Amino acid sequence: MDYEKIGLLAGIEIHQQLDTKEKLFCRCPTLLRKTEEHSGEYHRYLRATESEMGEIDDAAREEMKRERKFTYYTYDSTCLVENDEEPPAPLNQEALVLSLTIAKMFGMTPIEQINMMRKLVIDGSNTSGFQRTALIAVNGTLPNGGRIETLCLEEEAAQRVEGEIFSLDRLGIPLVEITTSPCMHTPEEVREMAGYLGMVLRSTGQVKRGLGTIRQDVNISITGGARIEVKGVQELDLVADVVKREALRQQNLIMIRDQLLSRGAFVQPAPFDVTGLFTGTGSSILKKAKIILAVCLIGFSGLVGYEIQPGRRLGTEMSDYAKKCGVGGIFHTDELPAHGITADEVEALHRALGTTEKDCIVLVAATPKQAHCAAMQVIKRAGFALDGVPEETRKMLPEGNTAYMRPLPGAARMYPETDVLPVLVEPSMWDSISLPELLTVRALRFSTELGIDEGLARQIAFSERLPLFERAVMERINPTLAARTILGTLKEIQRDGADISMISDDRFIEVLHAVESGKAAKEAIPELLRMVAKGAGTDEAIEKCAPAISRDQLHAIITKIVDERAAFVQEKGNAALVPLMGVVMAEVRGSSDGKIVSELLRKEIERVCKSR
Amino acid sequence: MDYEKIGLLAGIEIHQQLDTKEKLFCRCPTLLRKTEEHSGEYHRYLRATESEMGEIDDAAREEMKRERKFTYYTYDSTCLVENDEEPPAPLNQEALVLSLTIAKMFGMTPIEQINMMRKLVIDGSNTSGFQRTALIAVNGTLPNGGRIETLCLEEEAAQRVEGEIFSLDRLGIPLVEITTSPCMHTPEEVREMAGYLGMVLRSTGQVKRGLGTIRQDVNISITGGARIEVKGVQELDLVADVVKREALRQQNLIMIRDQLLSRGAFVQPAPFDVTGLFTGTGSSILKKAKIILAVCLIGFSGLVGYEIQPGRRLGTEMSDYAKKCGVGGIFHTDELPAHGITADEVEALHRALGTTEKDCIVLVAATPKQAHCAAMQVIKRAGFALDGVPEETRKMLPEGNTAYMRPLPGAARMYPETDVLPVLVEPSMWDSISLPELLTVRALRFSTELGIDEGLARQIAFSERLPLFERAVMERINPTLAARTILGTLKEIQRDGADISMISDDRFIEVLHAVESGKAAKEAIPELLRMVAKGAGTDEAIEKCAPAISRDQLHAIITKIVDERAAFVQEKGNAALVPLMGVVMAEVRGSSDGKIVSELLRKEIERVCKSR
Amino acid sequence: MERLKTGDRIECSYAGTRFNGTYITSREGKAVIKLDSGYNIGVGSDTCRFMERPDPVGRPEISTTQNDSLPPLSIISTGGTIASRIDYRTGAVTSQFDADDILRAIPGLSGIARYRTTQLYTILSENMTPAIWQELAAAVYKEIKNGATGVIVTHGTDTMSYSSAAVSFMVDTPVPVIFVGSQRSADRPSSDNTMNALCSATAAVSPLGEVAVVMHASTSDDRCAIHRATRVRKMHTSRRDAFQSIGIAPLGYVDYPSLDIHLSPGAVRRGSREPAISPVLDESCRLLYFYPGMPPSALPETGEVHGLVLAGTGLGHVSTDWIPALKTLVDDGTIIMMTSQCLNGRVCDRVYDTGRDLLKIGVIEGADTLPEVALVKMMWVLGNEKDPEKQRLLFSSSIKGECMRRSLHGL
Amino acid sequence: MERLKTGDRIECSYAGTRFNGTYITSREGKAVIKLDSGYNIGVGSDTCRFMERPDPVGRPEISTTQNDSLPPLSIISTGGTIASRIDYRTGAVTSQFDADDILRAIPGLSGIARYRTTQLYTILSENMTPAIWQELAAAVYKEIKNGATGVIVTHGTDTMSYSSAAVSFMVDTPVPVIFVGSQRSADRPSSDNTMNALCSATAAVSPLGEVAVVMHASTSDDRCAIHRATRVRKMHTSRRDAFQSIGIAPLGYVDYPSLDIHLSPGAVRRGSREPAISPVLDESCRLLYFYPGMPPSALPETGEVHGLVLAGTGLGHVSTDWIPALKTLVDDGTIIMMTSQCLNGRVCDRVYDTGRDLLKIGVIEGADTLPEVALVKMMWVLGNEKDPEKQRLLFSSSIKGECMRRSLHGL
Repeated sequence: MDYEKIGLLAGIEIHQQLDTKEKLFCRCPTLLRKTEEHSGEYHRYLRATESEMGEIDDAAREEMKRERKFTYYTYDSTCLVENDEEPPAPLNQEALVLSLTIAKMFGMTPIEQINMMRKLVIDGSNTSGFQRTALIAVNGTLPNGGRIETLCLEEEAAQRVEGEIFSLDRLGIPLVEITTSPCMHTPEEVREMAGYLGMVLRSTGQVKRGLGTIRQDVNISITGGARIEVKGVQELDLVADVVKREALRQQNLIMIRDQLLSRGAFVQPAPFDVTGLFTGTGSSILKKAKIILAVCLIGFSGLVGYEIQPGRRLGTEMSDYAKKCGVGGIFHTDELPAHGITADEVEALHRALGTTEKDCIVLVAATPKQAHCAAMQVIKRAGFALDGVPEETRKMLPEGNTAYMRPLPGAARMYPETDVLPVLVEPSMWDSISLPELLTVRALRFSTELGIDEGLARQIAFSERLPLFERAVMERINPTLAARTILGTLKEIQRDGADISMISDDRFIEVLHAVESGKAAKEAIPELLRMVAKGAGTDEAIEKCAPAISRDQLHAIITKIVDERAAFVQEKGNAALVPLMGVVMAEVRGSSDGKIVSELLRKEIERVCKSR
Repeated sequence: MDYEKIGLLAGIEIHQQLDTKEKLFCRCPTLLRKTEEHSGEYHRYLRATESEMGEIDDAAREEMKRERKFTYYTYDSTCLVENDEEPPAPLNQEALVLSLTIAKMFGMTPIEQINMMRKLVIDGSNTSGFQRTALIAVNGTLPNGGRIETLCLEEEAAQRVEGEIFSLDRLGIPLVEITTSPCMHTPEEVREMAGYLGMVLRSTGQVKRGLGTIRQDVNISITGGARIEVKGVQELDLVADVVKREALRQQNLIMIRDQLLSRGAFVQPAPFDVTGLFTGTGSSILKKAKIILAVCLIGFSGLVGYEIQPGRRLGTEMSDYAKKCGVGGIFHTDELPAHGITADEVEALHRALGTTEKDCIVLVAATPKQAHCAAMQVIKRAGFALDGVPEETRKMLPEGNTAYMRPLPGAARMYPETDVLPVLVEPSMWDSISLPELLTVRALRFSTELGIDEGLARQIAFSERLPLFERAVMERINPTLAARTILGTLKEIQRDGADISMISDDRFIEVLHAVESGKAAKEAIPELLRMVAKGAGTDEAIEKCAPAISRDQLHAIITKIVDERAAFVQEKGNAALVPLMGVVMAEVRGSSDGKIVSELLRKEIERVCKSR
Repeated sequence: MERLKTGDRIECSYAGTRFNGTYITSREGKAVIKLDSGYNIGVGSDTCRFMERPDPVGRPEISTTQNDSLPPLSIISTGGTIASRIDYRTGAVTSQFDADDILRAIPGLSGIARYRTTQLYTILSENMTPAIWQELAAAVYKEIKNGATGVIVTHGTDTMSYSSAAVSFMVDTPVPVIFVGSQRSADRPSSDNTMNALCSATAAVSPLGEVAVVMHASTSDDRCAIHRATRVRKMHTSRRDAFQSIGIAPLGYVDYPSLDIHLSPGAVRRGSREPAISPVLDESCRLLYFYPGMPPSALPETGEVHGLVLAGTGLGHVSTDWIPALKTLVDDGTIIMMTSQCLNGRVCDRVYDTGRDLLKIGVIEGADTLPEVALVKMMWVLGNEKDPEKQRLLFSSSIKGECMRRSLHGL
Repeated sequence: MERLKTGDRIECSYAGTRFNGTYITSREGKAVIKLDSGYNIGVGSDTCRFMERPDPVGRPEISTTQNDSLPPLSIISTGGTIASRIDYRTGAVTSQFDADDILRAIPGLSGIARYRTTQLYTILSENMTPAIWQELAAAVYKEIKNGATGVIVTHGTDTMSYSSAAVSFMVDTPVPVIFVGSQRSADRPSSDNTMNALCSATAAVSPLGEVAVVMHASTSDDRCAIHRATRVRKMHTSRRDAFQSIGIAPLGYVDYPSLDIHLSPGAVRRGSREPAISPVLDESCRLLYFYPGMPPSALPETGEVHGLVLAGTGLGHVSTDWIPALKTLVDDGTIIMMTSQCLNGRVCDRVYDTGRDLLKIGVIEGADTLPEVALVKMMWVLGNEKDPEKQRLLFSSSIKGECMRRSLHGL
């Protein structure tokens, strides 16, 4: 597809957790916990405050007034601040400096005086009912020439355990939010820039790693379409697919709009109660329903069933809207007869409603309240089809498709967090921030300076275990051995069930030293690490899986090898030492110290040579 | 038996709970509770304080040092004072005045300045480890010419629920302790004086009634015997029996002593281990025992099995001593062969120990520690038999027999309760105390002034419901009706399962008024009270079990009665009113108001007279 | 250039870009502006250019109705806010008080009663004074006389227990007088204001008949406790359940959201007292907290105050050094009452020497009265009773449940 | 007639009878005599006739032995009694202190350690002063330097938490320094002295390495709590479990009677600090408890004190009226720290106007430090550090666990 032609514009919003010692507004560790470790729980209701109500209609107002009961899990690593029972502590300096460092890496300009805001969030993920967030810096640049608009420092929300239960361990972990302008024009460019942003963040060495620690939202529009925000694209590899499929969806919706307009299509503004038509139906769903409502989409026939993304139709979009009212889904005549609804019933429906085959009828079957709500949602979404692409927040589906989530948020409802004093970013402080080496630069350096394979260099540079690698190199361990052990062996034994979190950096380095000094064979590394993971000391592990050979045994082995190669030895004299060393070491599988082997071997060679 | 001849001397110690509003040293009600109502529990250890230890032997010291764990039940009607967690409040004035009143009734002299003492009690029944007690008055007189030595005001102990569990509701209820001199000479005199003491106490109208609220201890000795204190004789009727049987026991013990001395009997000072002799025994108890010890009582044969009280022998006394060590009992050769022990085994025993048939051997079978302890106790008690009657505290058994409880207490360990300030008994206060009418005097007055049967008068005067009776009389209800209903009817319906505690005094009086005014028949009283006990109002009860007759029905009844007796009526004229009134009232069973009946009857009589 | 005012639309040139926004204020030398994204930033004021001054935005009018068939409640505000409004345009939070505001903010209230509101004061509760307590008592009394089924007093939490105790002593009430506040400000969705308000209204129409404080019973939004005004104390700086009954169980609870109410048998019932007011307070009273080494010179001078409450150690002690100075004060007519800084438990000066000395010189034992409540009680007793003997009698008895004859088990 | 002395045998004629007894004392005009039955009575002294003056009764000698293989503990007594003896002849209770006395009274102690005892003071704890704290700190330090495995300080409970906090600030200890007392006097069988003593000895030989208070954890005799000296407060006048850790869980527990010890991960371990002592205290510090309407004149005069701890309301407030006077004090060099009379929770003066005003004039936030501990800390900081900047740093950080970076959940 020619994305330039369709006018693809995309931007990225990245949320990255920072790996600080303490949380943003309290002195708790930024530690994720297992929910079964929770020390207690409490529950709360959140209420939209009165000002929220002014501008919106009664139904929505009613909805927002509805109190929702949320349960929160506490831990011995959370405190009264997470509980919304204590004013926030002053802004975490470590997090501030780190976010400013990131801003500086992107060439951004810091805000002179940082003002902390409260952004209302009443989905339960913030115990206070708001998220604290501050604009830290503006106007950075991307390698593609695009612009980074803003960098905000925020507190992470609580993690949903299930239903309305939240876990407080994550709440308050510092988070930077980086928002680019819609400066990307192809799916590949989006992927590339997302990757770049992530790389820069990881270059600080102070961001959280692992699932859920970085989240990408992508904004997408095409000419004639509308801005769509796709939330929570966690895997970088799917970014391009998401963009592609969204562009496709917008194209198809525009095509459908054009068709509808040319047909003079319209939407009947209210649903009809057709419960009576289905008293004898074979459809179990309709039979069970308290009420069946029909929405008439005049001139829509065929388009509701039109595929707009692989496997998704305009009808699916309507269904997504309807589901917000708690119904399981909808039926529409583009897909009928089916699901136990007969052609006769469809015909009777048309007859009763005075519609024809050119029209599409959508059926909603549920309780009266739900059905009415769902029918109105269908009418709403059908109306949007006449305008083309509605602005929406959408969630990603597994294959890169997206589904309706909620309308685009209006202006964020923010007001100052008065419990946190504003922070001046003094020029001297800004100037004193030193920039970390980019991981890409580091990878290049590894490959040139340490002479390791380029791919391996990049892999280790981008690895979470980079600090361990750098320590190994500092301690003069062979860089390739270190990198391969870190990237390969550790993963391998983990796959086999070893708990590699039990292998401390000290132990890991000791094992590599043992190999390098010949106290253990390279081949023994997986077994040694496995034993260390089970709690063994390094020496103990070597003792057990590669037990030292006694001097007598070693002597016997060497004698045998030398005797077997007597001719060669006699020929080469001392020059036979190095080749035979290899043979002996292979035999003792690293269970003997190289020095001793060499000493004994030298003597045996002398013996054989003398015996000539 | 000629008690004068054997030199019987007895004294009484009476403990009577006072029915004050609040407890002696806190402001809790003096309310006994059901243990299942307890609001909480806690546990404590009590320790003998160091000074306790000075004078006694190591074994006893060890015993006293042993910490015992006591559990206490709290109630919403107990407080921190009972918990030994708050200093005592000042002495309850109501209790003080009441105890002084009692003292005055006995002609005692009050102590000028009352000093509260702490008397050590470490059996767990006092949370503090001591009982607060004060000597209030001394030197009173009894009708038999004997002397009341002292009257003390004390706090009641906590009630044992079971084992080492105590209930705090009773702790702290005021208690008077009245101690007579050993001034009684026959069992009947003891019973009489005990009865007198109780009567005087009840004459105040302010002492607790019911099981456990009064406890009598009796001190008994005969010439050549020893002072025995029998604890907790709760029923007055048993007092005389207890005295009789104790006198008998002392006589028999003196006889046994004389026999033993004439035989030159003695006790082997240590037990023998005879476990080996019984390896093949048929006695299941001996077979199970870890060790079997034998105590040799030289020259005791026949006397250990001698009956000293009906069903109790010297051996029983030894057994009581042994049981303190936790063993189930003992065997002695006076009762063997028996219990699976054969004559051969007894013979073997004698042979092994070098004893003969003139001697008695006591066997103890248990764990080594218990068996040794028990054997030493048997040796101790056997030794006492050579001296006659040991001084003991004994507990009463159901039939009036007694069993060993513990040695007589030494001097009470008392020291001042410094948290309670001394109280001066001013002469003016003492003088202002007016004496209540004795119940005996009151009974006499009832019979003479109210003209009720002497027995009934005495019964009602001594009844707990005396105040109710006096109120009924005040309200001009027939005294005999009131007394009989209180003493008879109430008990009767209670026996049938009615909860008479639900019948308030007001309701009771209402019912009697209804009967007196003819609104209900006397015969309806039990049924009316039963209904009131179930929660009915008086009118409601009358309505239901003796429903009012309508004026028409009443008219019909009266017409019928008058017509049937037309001749009589015509003869007597208005003079027929009174006799016929009785006839009608009997017919309507009190379901109609007498006034109305009389009015209607008068008219009917006139009618019949006129019709002549 | 025009001097910028809050709400002015401006354009800001910063970091090579132009932002549109709203001028908020000047703070520590920076112009604080609210960007259209909602974020506030502080920048040099020279970067801002005035664009226009918008007309003030009228607040949306949503009328509320009161149900005349419901019992009448009076709400008296002293500064504690039940409701507040955020102006997202400027970020300003303003507290709201008239009945319409409250019912709009907490619609559930309209189902419980109809309301009459009086805004008596708008002050932080640390600025309360005995004089204000007196005016508050008069206002409460007026509402009772006017037939209110109950009175709700909204109050800052800092000194709410002092004020509620003061009103409790001054006013004899046959109806519930409920003090309520919130520990988390009303502008936040998590505020405890809604639940506390609904529970206090429920308590105010209940069979209760005394002055009480109604606040969260736990950190969860599950129920409010009803505390006797003279036995309650703020025991945490920031938790929702900061208010705790000391030495007694709460008078009852209101479950949330069911609003089921449970009163303990010990709670005074509606109608138990005739309405009356004794609003005099003698402000010449002081509360002094003793600590080891505190010099006797820290005591007021002779004649400086009429009454002195000591918060002594343990069972009610101060240093032996203080005895002569205290004796002088007592001899010269100062009333001195001993309470304990332990807060829980009962003063008993009969047990130790120091205590006996204190009793000997005429210091009054405060039983288990809380030190702060003892101060308020002293102001009231000295204000309303001049006979020293009767004063002593009042001090040693419970006037409004402030001291108890029995110490219950709980700590 | 000879003047009667305590212990004299007398004969008393009363109520027409003669009683034998022992003369005890004269009290309120009456001769108090102990009858042979054990009861004391107060009667007119004219009723008593001297009989004889018995030789003083020697106390039974029961020797105790110490086990040299056990670790050495030092016990320093300041007046809290571990053991006491009752003379039933006269009813007198005397407190006992030497090692023999203690081991005889509480034999279980001899199985835990061997003991060296020092009787430093015999005073009621309300008479403690900062000067005595300093001597106590020196004595504790001396025992540590002399190789004690742990130090036990017996102390009256009234001000034990003040003294333990003071020693905690003054002494760096590698070994446990355990303060212990009893709420029920040692002469009664129910006294908590035995259990508290055994548990404190257990704590004193444990892996703990800080100053702590060991007292009953509940009303039951089931375990003692080990409280950090700087986070403990006496919270009840008379209960056994009066001592409570505020804002943190106890450092651990000692089960009774098993004497199993459980230390929390947060407890400082034995050997964590080198022994050191900084025993200077600036006594010119005052603690002032604020209440509504308290006049600014209640503040010390300028220059009167070097340091002032305020126990403010809620998050740390005083009346706005106070701000100018406080500013004058601060400007003239008085160090002022704000704590909260709520006791639980953290001071935060950033939230409300009054608080921000206080911060602006230079009042220091006391975080969650207890008011009493803040007073002791202020004496110590002003005594040992003269540089105002460093003083501020010390105030805002935790020296001996007195203030915490995180507020845990419990109330």
